[in-house]
Amino acid sequence: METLISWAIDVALVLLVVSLAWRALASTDLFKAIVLFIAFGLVLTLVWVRLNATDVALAEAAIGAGVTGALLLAAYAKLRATSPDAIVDRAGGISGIGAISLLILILLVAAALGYAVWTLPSDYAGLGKEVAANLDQSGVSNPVTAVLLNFRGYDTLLEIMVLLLALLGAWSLGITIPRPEAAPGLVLDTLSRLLVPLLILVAAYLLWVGAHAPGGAFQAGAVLAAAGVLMLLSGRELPAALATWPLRLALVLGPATFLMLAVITLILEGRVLKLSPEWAGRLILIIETTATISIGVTLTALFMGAPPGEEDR
Amino acid sequence: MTTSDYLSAALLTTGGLFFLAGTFGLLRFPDVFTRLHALTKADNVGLGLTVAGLALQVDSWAVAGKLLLIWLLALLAGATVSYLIAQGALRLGIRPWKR
Amino acid sequence: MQTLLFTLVLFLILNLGVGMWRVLRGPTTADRMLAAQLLGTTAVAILLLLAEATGSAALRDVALVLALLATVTAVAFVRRTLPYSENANDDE
Amino acid sequence: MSVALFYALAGAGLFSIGLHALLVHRHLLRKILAVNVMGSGVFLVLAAMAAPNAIALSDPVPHAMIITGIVVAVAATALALVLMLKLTAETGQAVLPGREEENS
Repeated sequence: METLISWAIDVALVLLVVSLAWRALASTDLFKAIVLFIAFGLVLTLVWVRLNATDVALAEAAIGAGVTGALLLAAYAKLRATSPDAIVDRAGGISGIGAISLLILILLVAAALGYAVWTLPSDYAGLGKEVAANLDQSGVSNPVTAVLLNFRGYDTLLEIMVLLLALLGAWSLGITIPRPEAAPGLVLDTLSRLLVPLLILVAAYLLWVGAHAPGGAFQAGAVLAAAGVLMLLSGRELPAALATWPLRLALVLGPATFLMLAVITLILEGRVLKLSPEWAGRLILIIETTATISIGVTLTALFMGAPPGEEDR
Repeated sequence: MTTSDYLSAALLTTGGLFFLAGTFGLLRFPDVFTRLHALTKADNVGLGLTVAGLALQVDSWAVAGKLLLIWLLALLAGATVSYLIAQGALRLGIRPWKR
Repeated sequence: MQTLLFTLVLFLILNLGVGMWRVLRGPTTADRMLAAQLLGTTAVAILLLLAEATGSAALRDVALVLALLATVTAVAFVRRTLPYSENANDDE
Repeated sequence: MSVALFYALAGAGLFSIGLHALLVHRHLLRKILAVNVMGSGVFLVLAAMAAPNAIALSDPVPHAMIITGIVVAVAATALALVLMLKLTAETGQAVLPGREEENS
């Protein structure tokens, strides 16, 4: 009975996730596509839980179902403001013979992928044992955090750089669409006054708990970004005094600290980001704290689009 | 099973029924305002009963507190978001359904 | 008790599937978004039930984050895509 | 068939759905969603491979890779959305130029 229900849950989840993706990509209404995509992220969070990837579920809940959704909705609104014509998705990129041969080609690709996945060795051990054996050297007891910040720290360093680069790219394009907004009103104002401190608190909690349980800098950074986005949405713009160098400082704080540590470890230990076991715990906490701040500010800035103070240019 | 287990099971099942009722209302009600009404039943009562049922099972006060926090958060968010959506719908020019 | 919890999880996942229908049907953007709100709350309930059923306390954190972020997404919808003043005659 | 294999096959399916939408649709917002779905499909295969059977120790390396991937995906999505808005501001349409002759 238990296994039957368990299987039914998995089958229902997969059917739901695939049909949500399919409907999101096939519907003619773009707004519907975005809402379905948000629902897709929501269900995907449950899929990660079923696969025992709780860290991933946390990241998906914060980023996939949260920040990405807000970004897409804001972009949709800007698209409509720029050109009402542009939100209509006219069908017919490809039609007739082309569409059919493309469909056949995609089905062949799907069959090949399915076969490749099917024939993957099932007795593959992975790196779980190696990580577990070296976990006490890493300074943290959550294996995913150990991989992200210690064993493969260079991946994470580059990832934070990618985030910063994306923001620089977005800023250099200078998209500015003025949008008059109503005053937030008492209800929204009260909500943001209650939720913003709670979001910051939860971000700090996730950052702290990441050392020994699911959590960490990315999840915390995304929750922090949600606080920033909520403040922007309830009409609280960044004060002009903070929009100049303090904002830039917050953006590079994480990458700069991480990079500095990479250089120091290269000189002292002879290898990039080789953390000595007695210092690793503290160093990871420092990197994660600065990274959380930078990730939160970067994602909020990406939501804003243009650098603050230049909207009216 | 003890008495609290039976109580918990009853609460959880009732909570599930409220989710069903909410979903059913979402499908059957005629306009966005009445559907908001259905939504908040699932949001507030369905999740509330689920949280109550689970709180009887957990052994630590901290976990029960976290469950309560999540429910309070859902209450706050549900009330606010429903208000904002209803207000926005009125501005969109949607008139409330009349029999 | 385990069986009841997993059955409820399955039941709520099927509920998600039915709720998806309202997202598909609309007809207005507000309808789609409020259906997404219900999906969010249902997912929170599923996570809490799974946390109890599998004894994985971290799932309650996932539920908390999901509840918080779903609210922010809903506010983004209201503030960005709905008309901003009484006399605005925006389409949709 | 194990649960992990089932999810891995679903991941391959998601990738194919995304690839199809990426090639068929012209609207850039749809293409951005399609790339995100493709990415999720890849993540699903990775996550399924992290725990190929119930007995094996869950492998944290793929999980860390997926988290990295999710963050890179949101950064790329944000940049792509701004690029789309810029193109729309310039041309009035959110589709890539240069295909008008074929589709008139």
